[in-house]
Amino acid sequence: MSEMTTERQPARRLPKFLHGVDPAVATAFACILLLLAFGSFYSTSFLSPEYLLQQLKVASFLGVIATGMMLVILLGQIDLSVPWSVAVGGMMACAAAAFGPAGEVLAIPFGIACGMAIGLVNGIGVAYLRIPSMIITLATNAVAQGLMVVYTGGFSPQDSATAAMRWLATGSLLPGVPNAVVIWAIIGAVAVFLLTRTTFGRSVYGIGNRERAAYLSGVDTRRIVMVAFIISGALSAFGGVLLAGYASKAAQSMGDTYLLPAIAAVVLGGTSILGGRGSYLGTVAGVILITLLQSILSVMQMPEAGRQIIYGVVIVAMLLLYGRTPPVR
Amino acid sequence: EPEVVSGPAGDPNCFAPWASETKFFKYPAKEGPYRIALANGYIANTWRIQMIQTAKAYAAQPDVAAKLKEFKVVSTGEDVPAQISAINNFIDSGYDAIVVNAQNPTAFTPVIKRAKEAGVVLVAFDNILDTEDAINVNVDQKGLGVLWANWLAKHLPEGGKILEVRGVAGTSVDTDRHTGIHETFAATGKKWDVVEVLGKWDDPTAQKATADAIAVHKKFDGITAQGGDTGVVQAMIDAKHPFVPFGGETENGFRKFCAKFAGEGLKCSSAGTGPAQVAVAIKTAIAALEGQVVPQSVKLPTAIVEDPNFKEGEDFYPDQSDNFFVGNSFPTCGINFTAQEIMGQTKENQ
Amino acid sequence: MSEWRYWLAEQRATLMAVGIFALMFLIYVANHPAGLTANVVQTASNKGVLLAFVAMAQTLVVITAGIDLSVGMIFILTNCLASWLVVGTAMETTLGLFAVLGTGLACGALNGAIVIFGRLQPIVATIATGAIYFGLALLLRPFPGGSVNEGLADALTGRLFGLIPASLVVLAAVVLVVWVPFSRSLTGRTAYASGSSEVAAYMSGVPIRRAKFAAYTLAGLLASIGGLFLTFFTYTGEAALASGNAYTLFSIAAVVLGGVSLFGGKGSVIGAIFGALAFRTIGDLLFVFDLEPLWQPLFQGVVLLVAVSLGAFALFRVKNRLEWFG
Amino acid sequence: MLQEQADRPSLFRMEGISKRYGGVRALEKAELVVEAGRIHAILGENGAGKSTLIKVMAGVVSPDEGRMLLDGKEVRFAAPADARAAGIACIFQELSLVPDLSVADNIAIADPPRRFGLIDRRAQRLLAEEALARAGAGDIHPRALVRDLPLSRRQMVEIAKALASRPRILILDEATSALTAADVAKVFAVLKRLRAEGLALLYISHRMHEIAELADECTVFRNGRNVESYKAGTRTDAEVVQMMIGREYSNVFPPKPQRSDDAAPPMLECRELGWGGRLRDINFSVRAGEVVGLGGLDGQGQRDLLLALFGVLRGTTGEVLVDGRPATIASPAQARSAKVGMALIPEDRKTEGLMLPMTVRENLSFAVLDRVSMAGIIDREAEERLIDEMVQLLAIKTAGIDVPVGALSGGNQQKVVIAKWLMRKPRIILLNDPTRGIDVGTKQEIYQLLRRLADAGAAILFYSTDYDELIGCCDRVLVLYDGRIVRELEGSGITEHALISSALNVEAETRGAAA
Ligand SMILES: Nc1ncnc2c1ncn2[C@@H]1O[C@H](COP(=O)(O)OP(=O)(O)OP(=O)(O)O)[C@@H](O)[C@H]1O
Ligand SMILES: Nc1ncnc2c1ncn2[C@@H]1O[C@H](COP(=O)(O)OP(=O)(O)OP(=O)(O)O)[C@@H](O)[C@H]1O
Ligand SMILES: O[C@@H]1[C@@H](O)[C@H](O)OC[C@H]1O
Ligand SMILES: [Mg+2]
Ligand SMILES: [Mg+2]
Repeated sequence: MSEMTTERQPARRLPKFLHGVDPAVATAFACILLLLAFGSFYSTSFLSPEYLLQQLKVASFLGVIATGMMLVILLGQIDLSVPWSVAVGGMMACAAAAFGPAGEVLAIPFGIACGMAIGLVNGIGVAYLRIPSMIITLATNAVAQGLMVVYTGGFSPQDSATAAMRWLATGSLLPGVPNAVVIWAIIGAVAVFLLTRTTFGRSVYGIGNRERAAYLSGVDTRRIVMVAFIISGALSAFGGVLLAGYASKAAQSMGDTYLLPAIAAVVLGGTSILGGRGSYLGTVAGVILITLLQSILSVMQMPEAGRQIIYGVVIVAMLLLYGRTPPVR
Repeated sequence: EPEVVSGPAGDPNCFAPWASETKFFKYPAKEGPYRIALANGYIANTWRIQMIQTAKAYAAQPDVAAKLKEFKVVSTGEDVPAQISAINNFIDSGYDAIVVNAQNPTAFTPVIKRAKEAGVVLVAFDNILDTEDAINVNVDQKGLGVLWANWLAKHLPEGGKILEVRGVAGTSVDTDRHTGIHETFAATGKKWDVVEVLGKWDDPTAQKATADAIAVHKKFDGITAQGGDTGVVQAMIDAKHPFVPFGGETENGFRKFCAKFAGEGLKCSSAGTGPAQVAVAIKTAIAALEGQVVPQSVKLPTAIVEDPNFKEGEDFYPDQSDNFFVGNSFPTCGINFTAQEIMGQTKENQ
Repeated sequence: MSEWRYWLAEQRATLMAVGIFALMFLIYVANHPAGLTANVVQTASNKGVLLAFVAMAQTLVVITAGIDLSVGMIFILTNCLASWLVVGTAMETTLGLFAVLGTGLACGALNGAIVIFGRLQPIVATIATGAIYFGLALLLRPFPGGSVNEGLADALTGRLFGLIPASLVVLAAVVLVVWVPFSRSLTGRTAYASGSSEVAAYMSGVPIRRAKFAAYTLAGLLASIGGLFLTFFTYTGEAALASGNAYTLFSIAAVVLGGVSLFGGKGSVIGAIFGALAFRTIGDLLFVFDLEPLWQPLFQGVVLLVAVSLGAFALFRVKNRLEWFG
Repeated sequence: MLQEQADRPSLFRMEGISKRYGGVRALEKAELVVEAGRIHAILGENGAGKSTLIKVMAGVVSPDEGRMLLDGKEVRFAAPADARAAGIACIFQELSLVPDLSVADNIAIADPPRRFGLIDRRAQRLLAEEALARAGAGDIHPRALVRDLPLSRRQMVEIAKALASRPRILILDEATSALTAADVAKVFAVLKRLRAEGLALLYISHRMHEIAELADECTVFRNGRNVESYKAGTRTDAEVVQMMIGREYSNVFPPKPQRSDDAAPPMLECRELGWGGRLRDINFSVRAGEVVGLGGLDGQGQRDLLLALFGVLRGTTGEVLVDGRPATIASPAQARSAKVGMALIPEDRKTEGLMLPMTVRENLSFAVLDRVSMAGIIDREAEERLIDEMVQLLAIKTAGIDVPVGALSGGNQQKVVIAKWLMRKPRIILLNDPTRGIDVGTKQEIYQLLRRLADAGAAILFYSTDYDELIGCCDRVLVLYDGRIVRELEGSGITEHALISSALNVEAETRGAAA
């Protein structure tokens, strides 16, 4: 009595990132086009390749950071330590460069490693000590800030970016395509692969849906959660490295403006804040959406008050369009 | 309960009154040594860190240290009530004077009242207090805007398209500077097309805003920015925007660029005031406690360097951080910290 | 298990918060140069009460397994509004008070409507509405300023009988008038039920939407009471983005310190109040220990980290690993 | 009285009710008539639409078409509260208790007694105590948190909660599936009393003997339709099952093999296993090819024992041997490792077995990912092959392997849980009440599967709350009482009488008293 109806939906057979039919992602991309169309009423420059490339470049910083955030959100957690993980990444990479040629070479890995250390504390707190991520990451953020204040005050660290950092953020290896964009594309591709093709990715979705069941299936859920937080810390720090390369130096406040946009980008991209559901392509859309929105409001010289209100209204409106959770019945 | 007297101040060179109608205070002289507290708010940027370092270094100078029984610093973060409570606590704990970098200019009225009743000298600096009941050590923010606009007008006698990178919306510093710029432009009678973006006194933010503005508006004839100047220049470089006259603040990184690209058209006016103003504030507090006459509002000299006068090792330091603010000495007050010294000082202490 | 043990089990989280606060406050006053004076207590309670109101607001929403990242912005918006309206004659002041509280209610109701009827995830929905509220605050107060009825302000931030901080009395009154009826009503219980298990609550036929809507709306109200107190405390209004964000994040920390589960269904406003007071005392400890100024932020961070990790010790008593997963 | 009934409209009537979920027709023009003072049993295999039907009745699900009549008047329920107000109380298959509220709060949840608009907790407590007593669960403290109660106690609270609303129609959807025989007996007494009081009862169960004992009339559902209604006792079990599954029903349990010699070394052995006060002096062994049952009243440590073996519990004492060698199993990951080869079919499929929103595919392969991947990268073809095999083997009824597993019926979800572990080809299989809420047909498949697995060399430890199952399936049964093994029954010694008496530990006590 094989009742197994084997009508297979062809769309589902595609790898996850090609689920072009996901209505949330499609709508998010539609919103991007809408936004550009709207911007072009103000100035046709919004459609110029320079402007769009510039947006993609700037978006890639947020994109790198949001990748880590997405991973953590897929687990049903959140990482509020992004601001100072970004700053630590940028500052420590620059600081390492002060130590001769070896420092130059190790600058980027060192910055990332520092971010991983923050992620490790978050991960241990969430996975092994079962502290809610919302609070442990808040605390590590405060500790990271404290460390950087002590450090800046005590060591007058070098804070100019190395040539390599600058090249990564502002150079372009492929003509016309900023390296930052290439980097985001690579990180994105790895993320898609990780999420859809590996046991790690499956485990992330599984834990996000029901950690207890994942654990009883023999998955070391605590290690996966910890690793996810480490990755998030690393990517935040790497975002900081790129940002420092972009601005050619690091500063304490450089991560402040990335926390809420990172969360918003992930969720606008259709990832459930409760975990277990979401695709990377959506996050890409979310990141571009947020970056464009901010940029267009800036260029239109919207006063801050109006900018905030429009920002809020647009996010609510877009979520109402496609980000609604299914009804209980 | 200080007595309102007529000027001049005890040390007229250092304690210059803000305006001709500025009142002068004479507090009842107190026996030293004094207990002085610094109530700082926000702390997590280079300017503030440098400021705290300077305050400590100043209080440790032998002649100053001799006058102090205790010097305590507390940073309460961005929360205004926490800073108010800190001042309340200092008052209740019997400090003689409290120096404040106020998180909000208008929120301290009740505390000012309490300080007055308790006979505590209150001196505000950098972010000052909107009051005549406490001493303010003041930078002429509007004057900075005027200065920058004049600089641009000088280089662009026929007017032109200007990019104005503003600071943090809603702060008096940002508004004052902005007003200074626009009043000055208006007074020239020329045609100015000013594009405003928000840089939030932060390099990456200013850089992004500038990059966007350049991408859309293609070309500006002049630029003025408050804070984040290094980022603004960086954005021009990245976008291959030709260098144009620039009125900005005193970050070391900005001045490095100004010196380097002056020949290519980056004609800068770099003006502002450094974190060492905290030392002036402490000095004012001590003078007031000693019973000297001090102005209610002290006008700080502005450190200005303009093209072609950028001198290496004096106006900027190629080997030092981009982030620190160079205009950091007040010779008229005998305060001569170079930022380099401040940053170096504690390094030896470690 | 005997009756009192059940009672103890119900109150454990709250008692923990009271304990943490008491310990910290004891260390604080024992080392304060002025000692335990009425002034010191007044200063501490004025500061603490602000966060306590915002934390209460957060608690109501968290109980329903939601989160309100706009509480800090409602707090700021109502502060700006109060600095326009809560002035003048007794009559004008009273009307102003109602307008401010009404605005808080309206903001909360908007959040509730978006989350419940729009079915958006509370985190992002309230990030977005928070931006809107902040924008409005900035429209009201492009620059810090304004004023407040100083007589009222002084009375409410002063002391009763020269001893008891008036702000604490108001806090207690708000607990009695808002929290007690809410928690003992069907609506309040439904808020707990839907936070604990929305499906079970739905199956049980309790008014989930009404309860959530009430929780968000009352949260707006409580945040606006906080905003009013901020105005009383500072005499002015300011659209400070950083403050708004800080109060939102602090409220979450306070709620957790207060034993309220972020997963919903557990905890009480009383716990959150003590959590808020304890959190505020962390900052006060800076006074009584002679810390290097540049080490102060690190100290606060570490104390917070330790405080939030305290709960983790219970973990070592867990015998069944499935309990890790709640 | 019967005379009158003919003229009076039926208490409740459902006509032409249909409900579709996407392509799945959960209900197709279903009809049902409910009369006061009767117990009406609903039968049907997994996924027949029983739960959907009663969800419609209880206002949880709105039907696509059809109408409902209460006392002859058409009614519409927009929400559970409406149904409740109309006097319909329902005990759902998935419990509807709020874990973080107390028992009393839960019992009174929908309409607590109030004074001045606020909940009167004193009155509520009295109400709860009374309801608990009516449900025969007076031993449950009204202030205890539901979260802290074992499943069987929660089920009793659920019944008390339903009674507290003084319903006219009481629906029980597999309400006894988690209960032990003793509790079932209590519940039955309550239900019979309620019938005598004039309530209409709807009773859904997969346990035929329960239905035989209780029901006045029965309706059989198949594929979303009511295929037949009949007076209880007018059909044989075999006939009923045939109606349900549309095929012949013959000997439920597969024959047990002749016991081979005891010389074969045990595959799993426990020595002096203990855990706090909850497990004590546990000694037993299971050989390859053996199905060993765990019996006893619910909550005597059977679940703890399985969790302890699977590495979930901390601080266990004593020794566990696998293949005669001591094994340290400190996590499910170690338990499932090749060296140990253990699998645990957990108790609660919704929270412990499955990730409901994820697809059947992702659920099936979740426990076996390490085997179908290289260096962490999943080999999709290998995954596919294993999955197809399992779906065939267990005849899982699903619209495809890429639908969310949550959309499957309870029984099919359970099959997915089992299949997910069988994909690892485990050598030691622990089962925690795996047939709860599963229809006879599927049960039978599972019994046969267990025997096949045992014959293929697996060692099976099988906890069940259903004595028939223990008797029919097991080579030996260990009876637990208060965390200890009090009796071991073997072969023909496994009888209902022996199981019950040792579960109550009566013989042990008389023996103890005699000594
Ligand atoms: N929420 C849902 N979404 C999609 N399909 C559903 C949903 N609920 C039930 N179904 C489908 O409707 C059909 C009937 O399910 P229902 O739960 O009513 O069966 P049942 O007779 O109660 O089975 P069981 O004895 O296993 O509990 C099944 O095929 C099931 O997969
Ligand atoms: N959560 C609860 N669940 C069940 N019964 C309760 C609960 N809370 C209180 N009761 C019972 O209700 C009755 C009276 O309620 P009352 O409000 O006086 O409780 P209480 O023990 O004083 O609790 P509290 O201190 O929270 O008010 C008592 O018999 C008490 O045991
Ligand atoms: O005056 C400002 C100071 O308060 C802030 O901390 O850093 C930038 C300065 O312009
Ligand atoms: Mg069912
Ligand atoms: Mg009581």
